Amino acid sequence: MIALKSTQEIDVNEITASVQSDACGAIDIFVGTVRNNFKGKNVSKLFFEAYEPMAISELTKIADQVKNQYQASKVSIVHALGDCKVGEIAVVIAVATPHRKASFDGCQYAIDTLKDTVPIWKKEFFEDGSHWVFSHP
Amino acid sequence: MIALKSTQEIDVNEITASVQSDACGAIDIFVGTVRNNFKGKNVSKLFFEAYEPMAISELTKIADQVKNQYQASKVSIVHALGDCKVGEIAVVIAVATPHRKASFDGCQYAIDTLKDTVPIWKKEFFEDGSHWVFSHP
Amino acid sequence: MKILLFGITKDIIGDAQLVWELKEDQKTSNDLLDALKERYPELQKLRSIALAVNGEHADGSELIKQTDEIALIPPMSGG
Amino acid sequence: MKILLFGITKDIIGDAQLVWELKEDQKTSNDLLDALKERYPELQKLRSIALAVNGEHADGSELIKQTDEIALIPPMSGG
Repeated sequence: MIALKSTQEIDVNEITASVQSDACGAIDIFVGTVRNNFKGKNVSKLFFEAYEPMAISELTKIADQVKNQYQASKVSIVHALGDCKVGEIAVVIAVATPHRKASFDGCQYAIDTLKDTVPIWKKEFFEDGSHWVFSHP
Repeated sequence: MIALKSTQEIDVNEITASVQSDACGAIDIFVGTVRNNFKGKNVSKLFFEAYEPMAISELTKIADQVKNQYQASKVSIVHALGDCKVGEIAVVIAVATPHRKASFDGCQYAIDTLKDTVPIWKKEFFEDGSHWVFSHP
Repeated sequence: MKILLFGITKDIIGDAQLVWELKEDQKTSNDLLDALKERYPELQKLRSIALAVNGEHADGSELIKQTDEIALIPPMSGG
Repeated sequence: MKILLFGITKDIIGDAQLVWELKEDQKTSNDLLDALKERYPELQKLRSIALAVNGEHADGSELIKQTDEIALIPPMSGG
């Protein structure tokens, strides 16, 4: 499952089930949630926008790389679009592999790469204003 | 949340929510599921039994170690007892940390340590019999 | 041609799309990016700015046609 | 005293609990484990066998009392 959704529609159980495979004993799932602070300032919410078709295509490339490089059977990546309040889910990545080490390594590779290559932009809202975040490159 | 449950009662959404913290941006979740094969033989199901009070106490020690060593805010570990069919969940570990690297490292430490120190025993059922698994030490 | 804008480039250019007349000397994606930076100097102040051509990250050498789908890609921040 | 049995030790000893008379020379958890291995030689064939005393992994030096909760710990295989 590769998808862009509102945070309310993101369901970790559903994403876990989407990668389950009887040949795999390990699923590693990374869940990125909205922190209440950034460099000491109080964050009130985030807003995500994407160049949607390209974002889906770049997420699909990442999933394919994880399958090839980490022998993952299935990989799902779901990213939130629109408003995300503190504590809400911004991104979920699930990687299923036969043995557990590869699931951790593949999942970590996926979130690191996502931040580098997927055209999604985040705006942080503070009590006293907002700004676009410049993480990568 | 530290618990021993039947596999049917294990809910990844509930476990994810149990570690969510507004100061944390990262949750890593490891889900161990029952593989359909072991060293080339077809597995039909697993059966788990535990020395329950000691298992809870050893799981609690692991959670505390992860909090101390990886600056995790919250750690949940839920292990299945009784029968687990192929594809069903045997264990879930969730680790919430402010930044993502520590969530992966802490979660991996927790599953590695669980296999070494927690008094839980697994019986594998094949088409032609069953045996107790001797993983550790 | 139309150039798609996202994130801070929307704020800089003031719209979600930019209508752009492709000139004779704008042959590659690098030429086009240079022309955009010249027209909108604020883009040069970003930590990075790049183009996507038909939904792929441009490396600068792509030959640009009127019918290509072009997007300005400011620093990404997903996850 | 009663000794709790789990996994393969239940199969070896044939019950979920073992009623055990603690002898004078069984002072430490190591002494007790040695006596159990002597009484049930099948235990020696396991990759490892250890005791837990009052719900903690024994290191062998614990002094054993009649009132302690003792468990035989064959190789663990959770996860």
